Amino acid sequence: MNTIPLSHILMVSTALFFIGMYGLFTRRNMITMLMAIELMLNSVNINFVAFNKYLYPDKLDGMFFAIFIITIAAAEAAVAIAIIINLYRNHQSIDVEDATELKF
Amino acid sequence: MNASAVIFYVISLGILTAGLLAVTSRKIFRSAIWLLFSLVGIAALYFWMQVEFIAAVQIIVYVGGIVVLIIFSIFLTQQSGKEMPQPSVTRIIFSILAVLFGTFFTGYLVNQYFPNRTVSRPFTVSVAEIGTQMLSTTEHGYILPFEVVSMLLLAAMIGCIVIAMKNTKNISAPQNPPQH
Amino acid sequence: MPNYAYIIWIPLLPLATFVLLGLFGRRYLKTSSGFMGTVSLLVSVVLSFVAAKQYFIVDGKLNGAYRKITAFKYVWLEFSPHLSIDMDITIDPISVMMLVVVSFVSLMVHIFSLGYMKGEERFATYYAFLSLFTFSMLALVLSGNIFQVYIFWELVGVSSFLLIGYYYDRPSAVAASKKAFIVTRFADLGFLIGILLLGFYGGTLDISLLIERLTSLQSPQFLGMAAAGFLGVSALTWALTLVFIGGAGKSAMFPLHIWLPDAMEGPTPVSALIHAATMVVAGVYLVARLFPIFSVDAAALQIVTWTGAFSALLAAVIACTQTDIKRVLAYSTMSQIGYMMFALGVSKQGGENGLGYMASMFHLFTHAFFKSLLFLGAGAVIHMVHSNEMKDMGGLRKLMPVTHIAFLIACLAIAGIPPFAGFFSKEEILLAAWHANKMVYAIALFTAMLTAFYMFRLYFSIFWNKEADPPHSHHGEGTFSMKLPLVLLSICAVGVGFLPFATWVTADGLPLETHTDILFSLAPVSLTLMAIFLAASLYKKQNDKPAKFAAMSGGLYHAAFKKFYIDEVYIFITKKIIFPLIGQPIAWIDKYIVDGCINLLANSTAKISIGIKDIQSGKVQGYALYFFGGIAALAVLFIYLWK
Amino acid sequence: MNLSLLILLPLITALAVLFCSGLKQVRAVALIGSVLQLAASFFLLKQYCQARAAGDHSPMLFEFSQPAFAPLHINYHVGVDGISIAMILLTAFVVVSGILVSWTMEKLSKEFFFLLLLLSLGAYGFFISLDLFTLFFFLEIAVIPKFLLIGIWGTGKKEYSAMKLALMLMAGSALVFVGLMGIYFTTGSFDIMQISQMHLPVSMQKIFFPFAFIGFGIFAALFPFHTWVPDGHASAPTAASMFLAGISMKLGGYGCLRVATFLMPDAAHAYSWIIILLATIAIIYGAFATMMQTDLKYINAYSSVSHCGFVILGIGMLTQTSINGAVLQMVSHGLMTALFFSAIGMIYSRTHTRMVAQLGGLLKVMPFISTVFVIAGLCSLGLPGFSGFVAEMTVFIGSWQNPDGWYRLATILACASIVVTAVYILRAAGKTVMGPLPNNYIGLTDANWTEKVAAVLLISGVVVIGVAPFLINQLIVPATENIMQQVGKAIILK
Amino acid sequence: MLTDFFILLRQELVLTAIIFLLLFMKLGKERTNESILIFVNLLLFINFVYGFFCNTEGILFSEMFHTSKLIVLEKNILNLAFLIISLQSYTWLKTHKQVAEFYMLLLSTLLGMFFMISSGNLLMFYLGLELSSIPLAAAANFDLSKRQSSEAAMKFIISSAFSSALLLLGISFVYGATGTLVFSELPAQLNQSPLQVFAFILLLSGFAFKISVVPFHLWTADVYEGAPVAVTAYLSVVSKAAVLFVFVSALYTVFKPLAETWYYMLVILSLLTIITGNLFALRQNNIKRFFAFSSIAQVGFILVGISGSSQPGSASVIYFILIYVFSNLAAFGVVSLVSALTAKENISDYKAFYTHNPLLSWVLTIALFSLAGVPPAAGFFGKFFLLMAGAAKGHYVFIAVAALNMVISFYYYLRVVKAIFMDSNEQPIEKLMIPALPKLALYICVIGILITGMASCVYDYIYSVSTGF
Repeated sequence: MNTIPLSHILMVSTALFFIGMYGLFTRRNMITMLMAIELMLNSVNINFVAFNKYLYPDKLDGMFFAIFIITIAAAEAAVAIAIIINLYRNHQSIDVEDATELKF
Repeated sequence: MNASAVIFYVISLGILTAGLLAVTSRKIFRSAIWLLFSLVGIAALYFWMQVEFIAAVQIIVYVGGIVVLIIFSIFLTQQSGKEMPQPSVTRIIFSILAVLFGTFFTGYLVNQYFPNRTVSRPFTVSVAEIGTQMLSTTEHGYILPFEVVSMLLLAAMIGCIVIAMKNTKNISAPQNPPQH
Repeated sequence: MPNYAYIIWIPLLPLATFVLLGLFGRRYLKTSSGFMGTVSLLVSVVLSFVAAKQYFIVDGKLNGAYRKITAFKYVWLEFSPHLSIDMDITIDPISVMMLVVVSFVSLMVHIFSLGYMKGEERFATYYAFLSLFTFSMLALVLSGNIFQVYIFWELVGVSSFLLIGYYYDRPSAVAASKKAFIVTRFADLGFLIGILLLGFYGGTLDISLLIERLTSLQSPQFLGMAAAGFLGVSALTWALTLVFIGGAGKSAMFPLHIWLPDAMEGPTPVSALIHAATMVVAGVYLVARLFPIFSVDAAALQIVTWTGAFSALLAAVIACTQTDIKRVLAYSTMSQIGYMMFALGVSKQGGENGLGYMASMFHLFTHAFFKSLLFLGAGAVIHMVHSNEMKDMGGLRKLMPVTHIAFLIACLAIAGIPPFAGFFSKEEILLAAWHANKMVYAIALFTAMLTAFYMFRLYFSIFWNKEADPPHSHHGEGTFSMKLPLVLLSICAVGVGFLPFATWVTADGLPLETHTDILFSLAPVSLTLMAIFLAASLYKKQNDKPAKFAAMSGGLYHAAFKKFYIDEVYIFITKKIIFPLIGQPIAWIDKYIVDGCINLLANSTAKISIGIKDIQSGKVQGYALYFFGGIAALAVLFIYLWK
Repeated sequence: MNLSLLILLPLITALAVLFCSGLKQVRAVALIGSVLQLAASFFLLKQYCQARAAGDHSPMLFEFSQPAFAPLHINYHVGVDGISIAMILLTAFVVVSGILVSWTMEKLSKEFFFLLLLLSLGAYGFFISLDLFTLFFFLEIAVIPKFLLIGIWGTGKKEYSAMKLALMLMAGSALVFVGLMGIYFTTGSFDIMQISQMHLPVSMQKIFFPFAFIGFGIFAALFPFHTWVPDGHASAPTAASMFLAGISMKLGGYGCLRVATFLMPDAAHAYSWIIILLATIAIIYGAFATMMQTDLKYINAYSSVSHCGFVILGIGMLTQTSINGAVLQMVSHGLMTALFFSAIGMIYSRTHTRMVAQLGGLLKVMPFISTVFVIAGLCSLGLPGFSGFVAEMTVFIGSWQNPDGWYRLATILACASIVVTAVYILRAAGKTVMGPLPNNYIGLTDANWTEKVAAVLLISGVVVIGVAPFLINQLIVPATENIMQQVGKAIILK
Repeated sequence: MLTDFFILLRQELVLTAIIFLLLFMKLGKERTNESILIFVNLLLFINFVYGFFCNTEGILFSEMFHTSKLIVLEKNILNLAFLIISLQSYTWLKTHKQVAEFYMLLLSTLLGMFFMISSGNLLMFYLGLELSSIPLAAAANFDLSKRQSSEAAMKFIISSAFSSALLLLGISFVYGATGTLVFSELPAQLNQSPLQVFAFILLLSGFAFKISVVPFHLWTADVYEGAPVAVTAYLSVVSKAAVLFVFVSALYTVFKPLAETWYYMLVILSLLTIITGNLFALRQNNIKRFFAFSSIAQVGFILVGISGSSQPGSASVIYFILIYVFSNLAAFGVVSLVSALTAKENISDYKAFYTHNPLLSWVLTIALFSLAGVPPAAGFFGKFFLLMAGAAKGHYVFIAVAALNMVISFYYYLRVVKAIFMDSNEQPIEKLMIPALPKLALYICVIGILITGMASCVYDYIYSVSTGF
């Protein structure tokens, strides 16, 4: 693994981040949007871990940040899904285009 | 190019392919599965980077928790076999433009800033060390964030219960978050 | 230094009357107001006579010339250290002369009105206004500061406005009062700008000082003013011309005369006072006041001369055709003032050449008496027949003997038949014109003839012509208070011509030798007599000769009858040019362009607001796209473009 | 005298009004308060004259300064000179008569009087402020009551007018704000007297003078930002119209003088041709626009545009006399237009129309009101004996002293407006109070005692200035000399 | 160490204690809503008062937590705002089923804000931010059966997750570029290199999202409209204020090396924000949505003040926020009463509101005037000082545009006033019975509006504790 430069790992995470973003922009199903967000968060995690390992191995800042991100992602997902379920009860749909009563 | 490098590229390819499929597949259940693969791939990447603890957390929380949660909620809200509707063409065009711009722009900046850096020093993390630091109040201690996150989880749990619990018994109450 | 401070009471007494009657008259002094006004004015008259006697006979002279005395001075409004409006009492021959004329005629009118206006609802208001006018006019003639003149100039204007509009519920009276005010106001604009010019270049507003500075050809003020110019005309000429425009407006000179005939809508005594004897001659007085300055500027004097001469002629021609007796008198007033004007115009400062000045003042003096007499007589007639039209009159000589005699005297006086007052003054004017300009003389002579004609046309139409209708007879000729002024004024109309006027009032204060030249008088008197006989033949008996005569003169009669369409020209200018071409476009611009821009600003803001509402589409993915778009834009802008 | 009293009195009165109930109590309290204000103003005048007579020649008297928001160099700094005192007296007169005229305001009387008093508070505060911040504060305080007064108690298209007025005035104060910022950051002070001692760099003046001048100019109906005036005045209830035209427009003129010209004399010189151009247009254009109006209030409103043009003209000409004239014109116009509006209000409350064409012959049934109307009109057309004449003539004479030929032309054009003024005033008066009386107006009553007192109060002001202008001249001249010193410095520097 | 711990963390500890107290109450026997509400408000009052004691400075946990007089003041402002909101929502919560849960959620977000304000490194900042937003999303859904409420919550959580992902990307780049997350160490490492600027922009977008800066604001109106009034008030006042506090200190201390860059960014963003906020607010009919856009415009003005980057600038921002708390909450107090008692939320419903509810009308009017920046309301002072701070940099065109935009804002505020006082309505809102607690809240707000501006000591104190460069 010594031969793989940091930038390559970063490229992967960047690509993953924007793949996630693409998903967020285009999926009309709220749950899949949530999945896209998870991908984005994961890509950031890769960044943190890679930076910590490659550049600043003295402290564990990046590692801990990644751990906390994972935790928070979970909490966020939980609340989001609760909200989506409630929305589903009210709207009978989880298509994001159906939930556009509030506008202009 | 040695084996490690080959493994890295394989894993990366897997992550990206699975991710791409996860956000493009027309069937929601397949999407979820591709997401699962992508997350597992990321765990593999962590293993490859020799940060086993993170990899483990990744598998436990994401694969074991979030994806399961998502799949449950899919069952709750949707017939899994149905194809998902497509967004409008303009939305897709703009999204692609935005994403391509983002990818290349960020990639360019990153490449410019971190040119060909490789590992300079050995980096080993023991689980014990992580645990000690996590609950330490001294220098480099993470007790405060740890407690804050626990409050967050408590609040999230309360929120989920209130929202999801309506007349009927709630099914999707969060089962996963690890309490302290 | 003799003490003339008491003169201040002459204007102040009427002012006090005005304030008293204005505030309380309507409620508390309704019947006694006339008496109060008359008595207080009587005091003023007595004081005026005392002052005149003291000035002319006792101690006015210094080194053989009448001097100018400033009896009172108060800095009323100081614009800057040099320019201030002072409230002055200036005593010099013309002001004392005017003091006597104004107060006396005003008193006559006050007395006459006691009977004439009896029973009017706004009796007290009437006297209040009369007092206001008398005050303003007296203060005007006493002014020693040109801005003070302007102030009282405006005040007499407004008194005139108020009195013309006295019968406020008559639309014609309202219109006439408006017209009088606006036309004179327009002229006053000229006066005002003239004052600004004089004040700026002269460095003072004090008339004596102005005269001193602007008549000495070496003074810096004079040089500065002569050097400055606009459109090739020197500032001095501009200033004097503009001041003259002011005077012309007040004195109803062509082309600003149109208000005067309409002003006859006011009560007849008012016409006698304001529109015959006093206010309308203010223009002449103004020019006379500034005459030393005028005398150094030939161009301005030319304007004065020709305006006066033309107005005299024009008015006389028109007067021959009018049928409303007050209008005839009004045009005759205009004509006579024209006389006074051109007499000033042909005059020079000082010595023998100053004959015109003296003549003008003399005519002003005599005219005041006989013209007010004419108006009061006409008033008495109108009071009797309740009409202004000649056709409703005729044969009144038996019903109103006193009026008849008084009127006849006045007619003779105005026609210039010796030995009546008008003869002497008119004679001097003609003489002055003869010496200065033959053309003017010719016009003057012709006008004199016309004057006699139309005056006797008037006289015969009223008192002879057809027989009086019986219904009029029950009225009687009027109260004692109406007859008394007629008698007194008749005496004046006969007698004042014999006063040694030339020794009192001259341009330079030095007495002037005058002598009646029989040979010179021959032409005008004989022409006048011819005109009287012509009038008698046409109008003494009812016949169809006037109609034939009118038909013979063709278009001229008709044009004169229509007052040469000057009113129509004014109406055209105001109604067809100023209102639709200036007023309405401005109102339109204000509404649709200036205001429109403001509204457009508001409306376009609202439009934009609606136009951009789609950004807030309600779709959360769209929001995310904008979000990322914002980041991208900022990133590109600040990383690459902002350097 | 403690000048803060002038702020406290209206404030206390306004608060007291809130605790009253019923029209009778409210109006009594308001009247007492406003009469006290009038008394205080006269007391101030007396003390001022005494101090001046005693030889106190400092530019501002009764100064009081108290730091507030010290880090931002803001002080509560008050003081008066002759101009301020004239303005304060004007305000006091208009306030008393405004309250008297609204004696029978049944609708929401408490709120009405409260807002009137608040407005007067703003005006007093504005005129005594020597600190730009407090000046601006009071300027804005005076805006909102106007909006509410017009919007709630107004007539016609009141909402539109109220909104337009409020927005345009706010735009004006926004511009003023930018000007103040410029001054503050160039000099580091908000204190007018301090700033006048430092000389602002000419380049800065040239940038910020337009902001300040146009900003205040909007308040003073500067062409082409005058369109709030007609609509606002026409829709406002009588007292509000009086306040608006009588006081509020004066805030603008005073600001133009005290802030823009006094603090930035170089720029005032540099831009005077624009100011004069706009002022001349306003005078002529306002006069002609007035001529075409058919509604009495619009007539007076447009004539206000024209008359306020004289204020701007006087300031723009930058001679001692012209500035004197501008101040005189402010006072005179304030009294006169308030009088005019009160007369219009009295007529309207009886006939329920303001259209000239529908009125006529009112002199017969309401001689007092008609007389007031005619007096106001005569004052407006600049008749000697009333204040309008004194003010206008001073402006003319002063303007003429500016040696520039074009400025002279502007002066002549401005003079010409007196003819147009006569036309529209006499048209209005002729149609309204003269002529035959329509049958439906036969039973109408004349003014009651409150209206009479109000009118007499204003008339007495107008007449006193008109008959004895030397009184007010003595008051104003030392103050304008002070301003001219400042302006004079600028000429030397040029 | 231990005493330090209790003293420095005292506000957070009290909040935590209250949360757990509520949790145990909920787990214990059933209580009536009224008793819970009174009890909670009492606790909150104690919490608020307690904040004023032991005003010390210090650092804990290796700079993860630090506090100073300024920070205590900021927390006190948030406490006050929370107390007022709590008093105001009495009417709405009285009939709600999950009162204790509502308070637990909101209090944990407040706790998150406290940690965020006190944070000394990016991790704590991030955690505080998440703690202050995730429970809030749940709270936004508290009108459980209302479709709009859940839609609002959905939009909020998805938008905020997206924004926090971008924020995290930015943090990761900062970390990668500098190797530290600690605020005090960052300035030395920062420079104008493209990646750092990009990272900063990503971070800025995270802040901007929270305080609704255009173009990151689009969630705001929808969420404000759909959420319960109490949550809307909370979002528009407390959550915004907290992030603004952090934003100011972050810009002034951490990102000082990038000052030139962010100055121009703020100029652009503030103008965009003011103009967009104003233009959208112009045509709103729903009063909550209206306040959303008006608060967006207000934030634009705050950015103008921040851009001044001087001590008066930061003092003005905090001063303005204090005023904004009073003004906006006074308005929301009325809106929440009307909404709870009549379920009417449109501006057109407020037509002729004055006929039956003079008190509420005046409160709303004063609040609107304060928001519009009209004296004597405090908003005038606030806005004046903000713009003044912005003008200190000498870009007067920028200030002029901002000042002229106040005119537009004036229009829409006055539109509401017009509806209240001038428009006619066949069925105006009936006379509303105002319970004691909301009334108290209204009085507090009105007094605050009238006093804060006039009493210059408030500003002087804020100035003395704030910093700038």
